[in-house]
Amino acid sequence: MKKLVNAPDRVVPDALRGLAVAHPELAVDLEARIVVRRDAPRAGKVGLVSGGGSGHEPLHTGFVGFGMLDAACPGEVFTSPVPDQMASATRAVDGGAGVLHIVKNYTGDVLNFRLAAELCEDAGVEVRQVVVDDDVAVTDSLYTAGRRGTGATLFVEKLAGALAESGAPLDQVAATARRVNESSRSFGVALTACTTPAKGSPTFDLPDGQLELGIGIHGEPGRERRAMMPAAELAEVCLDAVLADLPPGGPVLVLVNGTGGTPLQELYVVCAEVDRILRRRGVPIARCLVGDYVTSLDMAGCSLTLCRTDDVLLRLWDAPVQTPALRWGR
Amino acid sequence: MKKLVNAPDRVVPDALRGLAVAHPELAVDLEARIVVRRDAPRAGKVGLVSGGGSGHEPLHTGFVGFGMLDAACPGEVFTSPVPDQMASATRAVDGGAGVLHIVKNYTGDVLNFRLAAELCEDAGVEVRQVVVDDDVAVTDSLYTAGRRGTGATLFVEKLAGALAESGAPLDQVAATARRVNESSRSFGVALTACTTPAKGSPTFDLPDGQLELGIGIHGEPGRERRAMMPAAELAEVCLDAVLADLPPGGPVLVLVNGTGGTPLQELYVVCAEVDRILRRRGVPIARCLVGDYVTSLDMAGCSLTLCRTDDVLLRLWDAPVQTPALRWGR
Amino acid sequence: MPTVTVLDTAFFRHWLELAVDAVHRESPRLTELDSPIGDADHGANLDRGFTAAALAVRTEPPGTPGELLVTVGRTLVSSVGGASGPLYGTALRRAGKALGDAPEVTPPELGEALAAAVNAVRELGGAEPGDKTMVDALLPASQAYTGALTDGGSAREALAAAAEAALAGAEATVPLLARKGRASYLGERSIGHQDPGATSSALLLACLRDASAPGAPGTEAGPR
Amino acid sequence: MPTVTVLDTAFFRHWLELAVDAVHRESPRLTELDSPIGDADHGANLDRGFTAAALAVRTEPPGTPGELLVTVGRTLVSSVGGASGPLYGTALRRAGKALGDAPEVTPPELGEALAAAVNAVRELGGAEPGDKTMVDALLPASQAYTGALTDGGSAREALAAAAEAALAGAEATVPLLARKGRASYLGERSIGHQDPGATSSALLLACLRDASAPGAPGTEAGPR
Ligand SMILES: Nc1ncnc2c1ncn2[C@@H]1O[C@H](COP(=O)(O)OP(=O)(O)O)[C@@H](O)[C@H]1O
Ligand SMILES: Nc1ncnc2c1ncn2[C@@H]1O[C@H](COP(=O)(O)OP(=O)(O)O)[C@@H](O)[C@H]1O
Ligand SMILES: [Mg+2]
Ligand SMILES: [Mg+2]
Ligand SMILES: [Mg+2]
Ligand SMILES: [Mg+2]
Repeated sequence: MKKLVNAPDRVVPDALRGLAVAHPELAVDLEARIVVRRDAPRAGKVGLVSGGGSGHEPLHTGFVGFGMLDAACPGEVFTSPVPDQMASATRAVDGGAGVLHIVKNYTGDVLNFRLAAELCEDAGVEVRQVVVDDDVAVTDSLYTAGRRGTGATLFVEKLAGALAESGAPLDQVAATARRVNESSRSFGVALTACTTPAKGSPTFDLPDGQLELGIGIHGEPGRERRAMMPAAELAEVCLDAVLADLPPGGPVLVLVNGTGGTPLQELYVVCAEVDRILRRRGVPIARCLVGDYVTSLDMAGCSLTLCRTDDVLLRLWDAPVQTPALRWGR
Repeated sequence: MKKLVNAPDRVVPDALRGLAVAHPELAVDLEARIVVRRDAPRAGKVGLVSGGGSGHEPLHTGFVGFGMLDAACPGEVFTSPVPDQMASATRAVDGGAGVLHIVKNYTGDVLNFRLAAELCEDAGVEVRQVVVDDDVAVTDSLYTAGRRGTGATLFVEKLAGALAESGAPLDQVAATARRVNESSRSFGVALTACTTPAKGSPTFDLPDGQLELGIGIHGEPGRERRAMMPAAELAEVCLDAVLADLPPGGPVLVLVNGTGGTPLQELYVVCAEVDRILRRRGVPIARCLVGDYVTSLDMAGCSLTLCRTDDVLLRLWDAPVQTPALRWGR
Repeated sequence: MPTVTVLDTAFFRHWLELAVDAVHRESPRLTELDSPIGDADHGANLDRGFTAAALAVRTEPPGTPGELLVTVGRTLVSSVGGASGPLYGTALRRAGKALGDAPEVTPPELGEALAAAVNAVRELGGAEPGDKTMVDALLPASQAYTGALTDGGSAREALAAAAEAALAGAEATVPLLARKGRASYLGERSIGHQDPGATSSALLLACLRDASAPGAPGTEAGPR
Repeated sequence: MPTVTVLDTAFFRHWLELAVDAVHRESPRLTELDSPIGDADHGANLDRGFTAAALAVRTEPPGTPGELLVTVGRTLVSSVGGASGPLYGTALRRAGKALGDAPEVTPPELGEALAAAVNAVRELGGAEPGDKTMVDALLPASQAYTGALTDGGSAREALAAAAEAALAGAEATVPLLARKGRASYLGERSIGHQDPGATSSALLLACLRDASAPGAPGTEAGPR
């Protein structure tokens, strides 16, 4: 295994120490395993807490700061954090206006956040939870765990974060978070599998010349295997899947997301094709974000997320944000 | 070859199209192959132009914008751009106060920029050039092409860019750029070789369990091969090399740079070790940047750059910057 | 052979010791099972959790079987994460609560605790039998235990039946199509693989059986 | 065999055609040579440059040998990039300038152009003979050419001597330690590999020799 680490079971705490060095503006609590804004709790402001397995950096720790999350709870690599982390984070950011939990739809995340909510309510903190489930590669039915939460998490955190920063009440922030999730869909593709520090070898075999469509963000195998194709064709396949479930209507936010092992250059190539295809389909791109935001360790590949937007959401998007991974306006 | 591309010889123009989609605030001239600030030329402001082979994204195109570069010239993958690009860029950003070329010390870059300077001077534009050569893996002697330019380029572009933004004259901007370069040293390590689109296979063989020390940014082999080691030990090796050539004295800017195929999580692990070692050696970290900034396509690995700093340079570092890859203060 | 009629704290502590060892030993296999239809962490998750539980029980030795199970459950919840942490943790907490604060537990009471554990998993996770989850090992185990007692079997015999049913249940998940948890994303591709959670459930029940072996601590014939 | 005494634009255009083909054909090998001690692009670089040069010469046909070489040089400079673009480009521009605007070139004049090319490379790149660069092929070639003429050889004989000296020079770079360009970073590890630039120089000189083959266009005996 070739990784810049000390030992598999030290990766998460070691990385948190590094985060603290690079971002003294964040309070990194190694004991409680939470990352919190230094100015939290802010009286009267709705707190935003998210979290999930590590290995998706910058998600979520890189999105803590002004205009986005108030706290993040990183779990072990690809493993949901535990309720104690979420409860600590919630207590740390509650300014009396309640706290919104942003939960990606994985059984582990959902269950642990559910137990955390009980703990928080026992402690008298008002909590709402919004579950993000944007990945169209998974059928959303009674007979699955439902669609997975992937790239839309960034949109939910940014837009709900901006609204919370403006002083909106808990129910309104939660409603907007839900609306953003419902307006978003994603589809991902892997060129290589990823290697978790614990396992030390790729989580699945992907032969040369093949790619995996409908991939998750935890190194799970995808929906279908296909022969390698040019970026133009691949973008078409991904957008077809997304748009089948999110009929276009007005402008969109676009996230061209790298999964960790793909050069930025290639993401721009994909972005150019996405633009070409959306133009042809008459879908205007309102804003477009290209980079590694929701990663899967060292996996090569990318995912596309579209979010149908309007003036209200666009204003929230453009509002100032100051986090390690997303920053503008201040 | 597994890449999100259409064809090897279309990578650079395709990626530039994508850059234009994601960053409408930049003027991307596909014909002239240059990326220019929309507000260029600004009368009385010294223009900053850099460029080099592509495949190091976000360097340099991602550093075009307020407070940093006025234009960038991307060459083919790992191939210096041609003088025509540099001359076009220089003309496009000259606001009458002259233009500074920031050149990484590679024979190709140096020669092409030299020819470009002749063209520019023929056209009546005053040009200064600063050559960045921070990589301690290469001996700087009469008998080599000299040290290579790597991570310090970011520091030079940011600090000289901030000074130029403040209205300083050409000679002062050039002097600061030179001072930043002289105050900076880098050392890089690769866990895997990279694959250029043109070659389609890794540029060298790096067996499992081995790493390459003193690597360049173009997939060139490094100085020495060693057995894999923990991040703590690796950081020690890199910092030893850097500090041997840059005796500590006061606070430093630190860049923990990913080479493209390494997860952010691992860079934070390295960052934690760098902090530990510098603390022990009594070198205070003034600012620390962690991420993929000067990459080598999909290479897994990292490089460390230190820049000795002072109040003047720190003020320039903290000054607002608004580019695709580096942004704060606005 | 002597009949087990009451089970005390030492019995459950012994179970925990066996479980800690077994989980650690089988951790690579559990993670391996979690690779084709999951995210390759089930073994590591449980290993972390049971190691933490052993520490918790050593640090503050519980006075009753119920307290011990609650402590283990709470520790799993706060150290495992993932899907299995809340599920196993809540299951053991509920089992412990079902036992109340009695210093000793009768075989039928253990049956009620097992049933409470299964119900907790079903309630929290929403899985039906046949959904290819730990329920497919836990439910038949609980039923076999109660059935064996009803048929006049000893606690030891009932625990042996439970362990056997759990193992059969785990093995029977192979042909199933997953409907809950991470494996459900794979749809048809989940068929043909044994569920890691059902496998670890069978392992934990085998430890319960082994804890009741003749001469084991906490059983009637064992050291007090 | 007829002696070549003057070389006109058609001769140089023929050389260019041969060079375009040869560079395209040998491009993989040049890139391969550039892998262990470089960045694996020398073949692609030259291929791009000579393709562009052919187009430039077709689009605006030059009227004199000097103009042709200047056009080719300028096109290489503005299409190749890397180290070889400015070096070969400037070399050919200077060679073209040395020829002035004469419609025909004598063998000694070609010798002066070759010398001008070599000097341009040395001036711009600062490489000494033995530094493991294209200079190690170009300098002996230029010297062999002049020497052969001085010894009373024909232009064709002199070009053959030049091509041979270039090839020998390129092959002699194998044991050298690189002191200029990208290969110099490798220090001792650069030893044992043939320099890609010296190899392409030998290739371009072989094309010049082949362009002077009996009956080739632009030579005395060839079509006018
Ligand atoms: N909804 C559910 N109900 C019951 N058991 C479940 C459910 N979801 C998952 N499981 C069990 O959890 C196991 C996976 O546990 P683990 O790998 O530790 O968590 P994760 O899936 O979060 O990585 C599965 O094999 C399955 O038996
Ligand atoms: N300073 C120099 N003087 C002469 N020739 C040089 C010099 N530097 C490099 N070269 C030649 O250029 C060749 C490499 O060309 P190329 O691969 O196209 O450029 P780059 O090294 O920029 O990738 C080397 O093999 C060498 O012959
Ligand atoms: Mg997991
Ligand atoms: Mg090159
Ligand atoms: Mg798992
Ligand atoms: Mg080269």
